[in-house]
Amino acid sequence: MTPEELIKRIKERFEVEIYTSQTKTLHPRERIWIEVSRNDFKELMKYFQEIDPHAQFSIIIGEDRGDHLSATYHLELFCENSPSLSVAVITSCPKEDPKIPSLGDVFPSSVPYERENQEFLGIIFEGIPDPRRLFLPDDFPEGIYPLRLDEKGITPEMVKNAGHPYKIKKEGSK
Amino acid sequence: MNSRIEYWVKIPIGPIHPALEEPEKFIITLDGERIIHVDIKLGYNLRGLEWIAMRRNYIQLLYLVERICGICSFSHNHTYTRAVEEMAGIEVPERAEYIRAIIGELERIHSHLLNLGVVGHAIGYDTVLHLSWLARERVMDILEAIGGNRVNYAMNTIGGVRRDIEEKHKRMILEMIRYYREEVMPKVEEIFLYDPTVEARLRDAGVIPKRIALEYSAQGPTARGSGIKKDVRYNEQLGVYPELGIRPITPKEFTGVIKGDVFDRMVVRVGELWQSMEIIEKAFDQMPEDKIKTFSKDNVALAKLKKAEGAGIGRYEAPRGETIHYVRANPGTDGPAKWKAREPTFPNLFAVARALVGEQLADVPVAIASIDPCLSCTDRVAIIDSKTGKKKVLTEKDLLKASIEKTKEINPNIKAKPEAVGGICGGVRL
Amino acid sequence: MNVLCTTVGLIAIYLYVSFVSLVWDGLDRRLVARMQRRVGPPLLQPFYDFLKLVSKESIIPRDSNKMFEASPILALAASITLLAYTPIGFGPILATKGDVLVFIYLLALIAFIRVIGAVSSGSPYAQIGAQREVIMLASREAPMMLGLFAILWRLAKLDVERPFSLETLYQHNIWEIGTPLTIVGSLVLLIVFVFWLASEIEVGYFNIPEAETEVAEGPMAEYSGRHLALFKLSNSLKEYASASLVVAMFFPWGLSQYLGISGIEAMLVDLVFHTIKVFMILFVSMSLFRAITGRLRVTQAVNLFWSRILSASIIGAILLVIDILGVIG
Amino acid sequence: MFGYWDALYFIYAFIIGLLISYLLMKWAEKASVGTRKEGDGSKIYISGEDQDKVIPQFEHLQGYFTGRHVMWGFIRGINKMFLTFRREHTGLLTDYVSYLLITVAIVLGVMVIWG
Repeated sequence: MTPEELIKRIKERFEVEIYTSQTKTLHPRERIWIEVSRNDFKELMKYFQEIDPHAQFSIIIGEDRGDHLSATYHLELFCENSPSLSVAVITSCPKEDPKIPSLGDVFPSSVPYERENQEFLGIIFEGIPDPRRLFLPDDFPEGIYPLRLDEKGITPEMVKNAGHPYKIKKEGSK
Repeated sequence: MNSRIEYWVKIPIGPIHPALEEPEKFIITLDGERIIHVDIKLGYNLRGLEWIAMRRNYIQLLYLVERICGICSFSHNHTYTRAVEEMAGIEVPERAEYIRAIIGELERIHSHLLNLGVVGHAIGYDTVLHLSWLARERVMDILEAIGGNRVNYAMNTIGGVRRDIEEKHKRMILEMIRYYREEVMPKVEEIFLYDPTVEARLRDAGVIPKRIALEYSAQGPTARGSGIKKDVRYNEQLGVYPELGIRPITPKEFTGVIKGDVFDRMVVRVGELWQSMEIIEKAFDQMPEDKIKTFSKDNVALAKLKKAEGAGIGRYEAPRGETIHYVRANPGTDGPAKWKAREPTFPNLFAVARALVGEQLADVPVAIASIDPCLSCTDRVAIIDSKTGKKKVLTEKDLLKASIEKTKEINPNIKAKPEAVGGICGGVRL
Repeated sequence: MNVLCTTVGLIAIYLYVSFVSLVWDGLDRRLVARMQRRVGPPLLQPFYDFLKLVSKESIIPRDSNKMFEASPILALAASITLLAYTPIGFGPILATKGDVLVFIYLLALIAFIRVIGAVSSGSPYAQIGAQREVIMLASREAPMMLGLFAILWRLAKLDVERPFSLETLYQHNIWEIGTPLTIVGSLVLLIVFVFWLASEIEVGYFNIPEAETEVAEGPMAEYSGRHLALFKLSNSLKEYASASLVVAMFFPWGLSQYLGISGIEAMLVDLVFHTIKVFMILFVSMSLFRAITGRLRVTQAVNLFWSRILSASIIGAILLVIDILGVIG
Repeated sequence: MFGYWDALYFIYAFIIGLLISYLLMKWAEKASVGTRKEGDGSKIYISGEDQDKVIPQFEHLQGYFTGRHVMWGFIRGINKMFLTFRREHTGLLTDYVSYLLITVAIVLGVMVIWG
């Protein structure tokens, strides 16, 4: 399946914004970026699995984009072909209601990434089978999400020795 | 969980355990020695790289990314530069692509030889460990000669590579390939294809069937050992790899069967050693004379990147599997708004944890070693160590103070007064 | 007089064997290092290790009970007693009718004391190690006892004064019977005993209870300092004693009767020659075995013992039985 | 070689062994830095976890070891043999009688051959 066919098939079913990007390498590589609202999101992901039952889920990139939180899901379709299809699905949620449906029942491999984003960005994945913390220690304060850029993130007094390499003060020096 | 679980033995493997090279925790529930359930807890090696990345520019980030991990330092670096190049639409000279391929394959050789030894050690076969690491020294020497370091050779830069491969390097590498072909590989094949101990321990241990591998999206040799023909260099048509005749290696070509066990994963690694050597030789034959980087100076690259917009995804087949880096530009500044990395160990760990259910305790170290875990890659995200209630952040000085106190408590007679050096924290120079 | 003689002899043998077995440990580490293309530690490294361990602080886990501290002493005591029943170039000091039972008993006792110490430590890894040790013990004893008894029984038919004594091994040996059946049977049993020896000292295939990467040294997980030192010494003694048994069974020849000397000198010469033979059998069963094999799973090892080695042992025993009963020919 | 053995000699040798190892231990105790029985160092090794804290999922760590696991590897290792034996234990009287008859026949046969 070519990227064009895939875009056509998705456009038939969903109202989404799709654009492609291309690398300037010897073998140009097309990547499909799909922006979808969180209501259609799960249906779209299920549709991907219909298209290719062996679709490979790779990563969730959670981001704090100022006024809203976004999550980019990267999928690889037809992973045994050359070239395979590389699809990035972007969905977003407002900060006051940070909820995105969980993909635990569609792609079981997404659960660890959801746990990761849940603790780092405070996105709540609805219906996640295993909501425990994965990376952060169990005694990390609740309600602080390290990768948030707003007041819920790390405050400056929590950070030491993680600044610029040349700004470490030596003992005794002012 | 039902109430019966109370009577089963639970064993923590990790964070500090001889089976693991790096800290992480496997919580293993045992019935006798049969594993009933495996749970994973990560994050003992958190360094907050993503957070740090928001405060770095693209060139500084290059070094930070390289220091995610020592073994696959080239892979992370390479993937990151590809993500940035895709984001900004930068073209890479063809010679640079060939040099990247050569260094990448050299790194693959050293990583696979390392893993062969580690698996040998995990089954108590220390001779394999010592001999394969002895063989690995040769490629480490080459990498040191080219990049100046045994690890973290800093070959990549945005839009090309930093150093050219000269004629003397070429001679050394070809000599090394001859040595590996004639002296090392026959022994490696003898051990990993025919040795009775290896066969007894690795066959039918930690089986990841193809269905589970697809479901958990296993990567790299773990997926190929289960029979999935997945190799990012091939799927993605990365760089010049299609010209070099890349194809995914599955154990079928060597043993004729695919079981998805530890043995198959090791067979894939042995096959990839052969393939890497072929690729390097082909790359030397086809390499054109050209410049090696697009931008002569780093600040030129930064000036170009300041104008970049959008996002880029870089993918590369590291020795352990697919590495993905994501970079989103912050137009007008010289640093990215977001950088995020995903390393192959992360999905592989969950796949292997699933596969361990029903196996024996004795299979745990070898199954973990067989995915070649790189946990410092996996735990790259958070920042601080904080205690409940009051926030308390431990700096290097605090840690030093705590350790001095502890030493004093243990032995009050010690007089030495260590001082804070500053800078090094959890493997990353901050 | 007799008691004094025994005491002095026992202490002298203890001192000699602890020196020699620690030297062997150093030699073994160097030999294996050479096989693995390493330089290896100095020859006297086990002595340095022992002294270093003795000088270090010993940590007693607070969950442990009294047996944790007592078991190193008991293990070493059992090993020393074992030396009194070990054939070392000449018959054991306390040789008598049926002392082979005491020998086997003491070997098992040492393993059991290790198990008790491990279980008393309160560490989950030590407990898994202990459980593996028990399993290995239960598996390796059956083929070994069958083989040993078959050989002694065959020798007892040759008109000896104290049947089922380890001293018998020096009066007659299994090769001098010379019939093809005994030779074949003894060769089979020799293989059985090489495997048994490897499992007794837990190397190679049978490094299961102390699997470093799996259960963090198993029974020894919580031991440190002088307690560990005593265990190490006891293990070295046991290693020497079990190898001595194999040597006495299959290679009992001494040098003294060829040199025509007798008395104390003859014993000394035999002891030294015996030590060399012990080193050789340990080289095969320990160093070589360690260098060319890895560890098996515990089920595989049990299966190996019960299906292969036990049947080899049975075959060897049957060959000896057929030879003496003369069913064929 | 040296003497005659009876149970007393065994006990005597064992006492000598005990004495030697006890003296060795005493000497070692004097020569060493000391013994530590309390403090953080005396916690057992649980893969780097702190025994005092509640480790998630290990709330029942104390006293969880039960005897029924001890022979697991043994039973599993000779599973095939075990299954064979169990298959023969059918519980039918005729089967047991036939085993008895076969055994008797073999014994008789042996006796007849050797006269």
